[in-house]
Amino acid sequence: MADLLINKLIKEIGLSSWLVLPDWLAWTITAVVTAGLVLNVIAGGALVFIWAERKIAARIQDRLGPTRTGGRFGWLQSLADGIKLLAKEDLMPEGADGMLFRLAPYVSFCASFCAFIALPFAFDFVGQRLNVGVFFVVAVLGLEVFGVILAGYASASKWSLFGAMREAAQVVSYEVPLGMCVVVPVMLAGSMDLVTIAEKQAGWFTSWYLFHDPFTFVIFWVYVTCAVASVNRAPFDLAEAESELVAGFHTEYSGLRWSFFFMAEYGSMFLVSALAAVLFLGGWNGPVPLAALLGLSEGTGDTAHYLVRLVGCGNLLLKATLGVLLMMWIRWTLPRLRIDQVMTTCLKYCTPIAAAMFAGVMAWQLAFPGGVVRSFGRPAGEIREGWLQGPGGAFRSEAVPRPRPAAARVVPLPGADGIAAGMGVGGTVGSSTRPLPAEVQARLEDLP
Amino acid sequence: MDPASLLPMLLGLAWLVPLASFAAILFFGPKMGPHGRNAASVATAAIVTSLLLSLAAFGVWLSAHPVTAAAHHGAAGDASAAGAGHADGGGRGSPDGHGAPDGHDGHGGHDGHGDHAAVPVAYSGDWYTLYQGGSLRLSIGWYIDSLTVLMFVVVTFIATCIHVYASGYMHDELHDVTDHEVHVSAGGHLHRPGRFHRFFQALSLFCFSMLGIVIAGNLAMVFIFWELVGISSWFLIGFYFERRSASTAANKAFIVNRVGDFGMLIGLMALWGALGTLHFADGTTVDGAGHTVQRPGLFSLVRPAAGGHALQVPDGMVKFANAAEVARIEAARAGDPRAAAEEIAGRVADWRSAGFGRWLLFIAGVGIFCGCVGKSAQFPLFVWLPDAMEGPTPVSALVHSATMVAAGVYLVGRFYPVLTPDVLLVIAIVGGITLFIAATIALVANDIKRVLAYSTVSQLGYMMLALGVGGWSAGLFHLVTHAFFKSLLFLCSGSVIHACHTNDMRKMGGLARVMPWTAGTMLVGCLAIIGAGVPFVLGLSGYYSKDAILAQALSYSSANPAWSILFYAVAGGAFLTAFYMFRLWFMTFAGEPRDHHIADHAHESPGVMVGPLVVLAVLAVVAGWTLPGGFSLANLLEQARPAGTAATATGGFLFGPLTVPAESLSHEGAIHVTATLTAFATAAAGVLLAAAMYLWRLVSPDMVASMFRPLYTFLAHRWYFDELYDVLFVRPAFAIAGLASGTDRGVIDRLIDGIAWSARQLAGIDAWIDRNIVDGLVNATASATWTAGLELRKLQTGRLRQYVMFIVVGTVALFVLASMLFRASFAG
Amino acid sequence: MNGICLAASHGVGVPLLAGLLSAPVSVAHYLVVGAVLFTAGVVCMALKRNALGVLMGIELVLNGANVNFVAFSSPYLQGSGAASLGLDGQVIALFVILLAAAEAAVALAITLNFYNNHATVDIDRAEDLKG
Amino acid sequence: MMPLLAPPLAAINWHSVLFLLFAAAACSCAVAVVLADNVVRMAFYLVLSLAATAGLFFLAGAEFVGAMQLMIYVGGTLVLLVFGVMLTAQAPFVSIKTSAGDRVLAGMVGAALLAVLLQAAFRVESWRRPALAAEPAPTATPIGMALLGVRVDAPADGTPPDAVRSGYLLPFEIVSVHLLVVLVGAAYLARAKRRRTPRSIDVAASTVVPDAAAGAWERPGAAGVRR
Repeated sequence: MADLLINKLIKEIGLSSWLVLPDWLAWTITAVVTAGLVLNVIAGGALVFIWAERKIAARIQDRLGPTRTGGRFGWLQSLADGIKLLAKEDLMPEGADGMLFRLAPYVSFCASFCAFIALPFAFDFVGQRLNVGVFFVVAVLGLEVFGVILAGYASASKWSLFGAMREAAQVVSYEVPLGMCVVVPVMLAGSMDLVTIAEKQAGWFTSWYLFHDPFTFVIFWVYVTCAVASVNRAPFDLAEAESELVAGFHTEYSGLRWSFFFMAEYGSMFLVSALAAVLFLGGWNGPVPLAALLGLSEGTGDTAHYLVRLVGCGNLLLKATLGVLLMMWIRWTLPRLRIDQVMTTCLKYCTPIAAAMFAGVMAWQLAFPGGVVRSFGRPAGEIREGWLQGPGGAFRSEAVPRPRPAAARVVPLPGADGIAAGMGVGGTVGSSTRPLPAEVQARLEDLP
Repeated sequence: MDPASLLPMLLGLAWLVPLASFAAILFFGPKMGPHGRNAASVATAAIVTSLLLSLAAFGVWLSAHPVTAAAHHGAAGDASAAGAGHADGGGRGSPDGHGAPDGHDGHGGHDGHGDHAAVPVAYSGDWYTLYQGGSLRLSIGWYIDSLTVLMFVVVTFIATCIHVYASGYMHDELHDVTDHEVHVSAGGHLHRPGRFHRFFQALSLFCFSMLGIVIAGNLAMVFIFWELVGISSWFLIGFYFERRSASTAANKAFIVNRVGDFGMLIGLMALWGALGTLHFADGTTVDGAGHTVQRPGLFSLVRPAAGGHALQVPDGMVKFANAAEVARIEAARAGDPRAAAEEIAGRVADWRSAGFGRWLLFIAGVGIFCGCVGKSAQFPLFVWLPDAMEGPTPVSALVHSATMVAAGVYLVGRFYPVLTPDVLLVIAIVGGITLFIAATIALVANDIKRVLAYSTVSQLGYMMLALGVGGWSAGLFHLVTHAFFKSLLFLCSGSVIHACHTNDMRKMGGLARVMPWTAGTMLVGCLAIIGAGVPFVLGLSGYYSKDAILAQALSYSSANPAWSILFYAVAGGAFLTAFYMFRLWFMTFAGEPRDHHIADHAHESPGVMVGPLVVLAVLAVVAGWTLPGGFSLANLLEQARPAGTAATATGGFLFGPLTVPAESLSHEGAIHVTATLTAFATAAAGVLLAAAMYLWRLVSPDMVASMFRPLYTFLAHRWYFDELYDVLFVRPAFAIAGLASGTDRGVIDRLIDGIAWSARQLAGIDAWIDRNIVDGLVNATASATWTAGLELRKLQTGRLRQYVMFIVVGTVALFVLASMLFRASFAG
Repeated sequence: MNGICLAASHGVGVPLLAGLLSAPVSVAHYLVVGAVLFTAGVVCMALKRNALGVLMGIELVLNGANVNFVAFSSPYLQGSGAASLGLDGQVIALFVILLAAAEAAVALAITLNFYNNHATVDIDRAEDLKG
Repeated sequence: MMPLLAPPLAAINWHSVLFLLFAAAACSCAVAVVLADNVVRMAFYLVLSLAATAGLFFLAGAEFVGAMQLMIYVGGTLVLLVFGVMLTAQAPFVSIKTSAGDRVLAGMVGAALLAVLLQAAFRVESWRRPALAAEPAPTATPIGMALLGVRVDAPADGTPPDAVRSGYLLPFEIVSVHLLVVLVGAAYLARAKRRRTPRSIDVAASTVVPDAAAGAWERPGAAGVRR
């Protein structure tokens, strides 16, 4: 969304006409703005979700939950809690490893925050479009556990240490099936670029990878399980098992650091849900291709397409929120597993099932190139081509050939190369992914 | 019934059965019953089988070629005409065993008897070819005529008798034997296990070898079995090899035979080198091109049918003798060899008349005869025969009567066609000398077996002389008859020795009443050997054969006055034979026993020994008779008379012109009468003298001996032949051997010892160097390595961090070094 | 040009920083980083008595090597010049990473065994086989 | 109109800046790993260093390698960290001190090595010449194809156009099998033994004293002399 803002600021608002910004400054501003937006998504999301969780837990437990703060529904409860946390004294147990104790929450938070960099909210609404986006997200999400372990170790308490150990074991082992589940959409889309993957599911909801074939349907639920476990939510919340280890790894924490842990947790919840939405539920594409029906589509330069993108963004947020709510539902419904049950679930069930589904999807691809439903009215070879090819080729295998969003209309900024290189962004403003070189493209097309 | 295929089969089987028994006893002898008792029955069964087979072959022959008395004179009548008339029959006369046209035997049997005389009916062929290369063809084959068949019957019959006899005689060998003639160094006598089976094993081998000689179809095969006879005789004579005398005798017999065989080898080489074949009869071979080629045999080469079977030097020998001229012609006509061959063929006749090649033929004949001289103990190689008495008596009987000594005479008879008059004269002279010397020695011998041995030698001389003077059938006839009565005599002597346990006649006497059967049969044998008979009426077997010899000798000496000495030798031999034979009989059986101890313990031999005596005695009586149908052994032999020998032959280039009268002439009235009367007179005189000296004691032998002391001693020492050979050959041989061994021991061994000693010294030095310097170095290296390792070990502290240090430091050092070198190379 | 006026207007330290900030990155920069990482890893291996510390040193060393590989393969830093490894550098770096993970697994297992047998992770105690 | 900012800052190159940031993080954290005594801190610094290196990879245009680095290396180091914590959470091994001499020695050697490497890094002139002209191509797809054995990336300059460039299918398979084997082997090595593990005292007692052993052994040289 950075270049989007740049376009807004510089071209349409005409910022450059009266304000001479050095391009590096312009890029800095956009970066900061983007970061702020993502940060707001996390923080605001956390607030909303904490409140929602309280209400949902209360309802499931046949209680009322917060009712008074902020009038009805106690919808300001979270804010109040936040203020309370800010005001709380920051305690550090004696014998703790000070530096690690302080750093641990930021590590966790940074991990889940960094993961948002590559998460697309809509076609161009992405902090940094990486052509290894999925990979990046999963890897960075895995980093979150560092904070947990450091916290558990640093706070010199055996409850914390036990919690941290459990968390480490759990996350490390659940990364395997998670990775397998994630690989399936990657394989279907032929790209690790999240934007591309989502774009491949454009059209009616039947083109979502969830409904691509029975295997993907099964593996989606495997993914849900693994996601719940990897963000150690109940019933996999062994790291903070209230009834066993007082509060798990953050027993000794209080105040702002403690809230950082919570923001990180809710952030990663949202992240895995959004990832599920992008990978399996068509991303920002609604169940009905309204925009296409209305003749609008991303890349058509006029103002309308910002609306389209906003709607898409709404789609994604809705889907992600639904996922988070599902997690809450699960949490307050299922009892907590024992650690050995957790491991059994991972190693004896999730992993084999994921592997089998992976093979099944592969076989399905070979059997029905391009899928059963989505391959209506288009030659299979074309789909196979797109399935084989990298992100560059992905567009060409769309039913409606869409123009490359290289903004020929956008005026390249002087000296933008360095900045683009620095941000890892393409050389021309407006294109948020770098195309494959021509000869690579040609060689790809030569492939059988 | 086809003789051409039947005879080889029968005789071949008869020949091979003893081999089978030999092999059987050789491998399983010790397991044949206790101490191999059954070996005797095996060997006997084998020889009986071959006897039966031979008799069957005999019958086959007779049925195919009936014997008639007319053959003799019919042959005499038109010898040359028949020869000319049946020139082509010559080719058919010796049919090849393989490709023989069946009609031929019918032809041989049917059209006139002259055919027999001119060209003998003979079957020949090869069973198996050992080797064929160039012109040489070594094969196991057969040459069968009436002589072969007759010899088979005689040999197998006598061998059978001797087997039966020996199975009783050798029973001592059935258990452990204590040889009283052998003193072991530990004191006492040799005590050894019995060798019963081994005896019969050697006996079977002996029979096999002898029959092989008889059936042999070519000289090579003859030579092979010749040597086999030699080796088996060596086994038998040296049967008691623990006895020094026995082993010496065996070696003597073998070595002396080798001397003769050397001459035989020369003859073989001459024949093969010049004629390229050793086969007696013609035959066919399949050459490389695949078509059969007619190969003339020796006989038809020497006496070609074209020449009426007259003896002539074969072309091969002529060319061989005139090799230089042949080579010149071939060189001149190098262009086309055919023309050269034609020219040579054209000139062969001239060369032959010029005398080329006759020496070669003479040498061939004399060479073959040398072998015969060795085998049948002719002068000067007769010395082995008396010593061969060391073997068991059955062996002596076999050796002296039927087999070994017979082999020589048989070979001369078989080889007769190739012998020129000169060779025949040589044979006659040698035979005469032999018979005279042997007879004289027999006069004074006191060992009963020695007397018989020397009589054998002189009888062999008779045969040789007979063959030499042209009496082909006479000689061979005497061979057959002699085989009977001489084996009879030996077995009788064996029985006597068995009874008296001594060989010395001076200890015997008066045994006639103790052992009448032996005495009677031996008397028959003596009468037979002296040729006793009623002149012109009837006689024992010896009468006929000896008369034939006398007659032929007489006709020969009348034909060549220069050599009438031969006749006198024969007559004197007859006288001496009569004398010493009856001297033997009187000393042994007549008169008073000189040694009562012996006489009392003497007893008649068991039936198994007497039986053969009686049978042989009967045969010795009747062997010479002619049946009313005209059948007689002599006439049977006539069927095998070699082509062209029926007629009077002339020739001779060495001893002047010689005439070999036809044998038929000896039956002319005058010669016949003279010979018969002479024989009777001399025999009677000999018998009377012997009776006077040893029966009636009119004259004391000792007085005679003392009267002719030098002569007596000379004779008693057997003409000092052994001494002579001792001086001539043995001592020089020993001297040379001693010299050689002295050189070996004194010089060569010393030299070798010196070398060895110096080598040892060097080795010692080397060992010292090795032990002290090389090993020292090696050990020093090892210990240095060890200590270095021990030191370096400390470097390995087991501290990972230090290892990392080493690595880093090494890397940095390498970098620096490399960069410095880099600069250096840039600078350079 | 900017660098020059920077040097003209300010002191000595500033141009260095400014030059660093403004000068485009080259392979040498990466090589320097790789060298530092490598050296740090080697020193770590040489210094740590804790087996885990040694393992971390190894990781650092491999990482430094990877930096060099990537640098040489990067089309940024030196076009796709003849000296560039192209894609191969990245692939090799990938394999290095994979094998490093494997090596870490085995090494940790060994360390655990060592701990079971010696009740310590001090590799200076791991000298049973020393010469 | 006056430009808002002074010219010098206008020359700032973001690429260089980010590079400096990541490089500084990587190097300083690496040095921190060396200097730290606490195992857990070492692991922490190591994680930071590796992550920073991953950032460097991203800057170099090798996103895939960077992501790999993050996932595998950091994951592996995570396990490392877990072990460190497990083994050293309880008292004595939290920090095993190294002697000052060792530190000095290691420092010197490290300095020498660093010097060598640095002068090697700066020796080649062309390495110091940046070439930012090239449009960086995404490398995930070519790498994937290369691992599948097909090379679709642009050949480096100087390679003949018809040169056959080998893919990495076989190494890929080998590495996979290798990883499997390592997994099994690690599980085997680290499995819980049934027998009671000997205490350190027993180990010390059972250790062979090399010198005594050396005395016990027979010197071949002596043997040779005796023969």
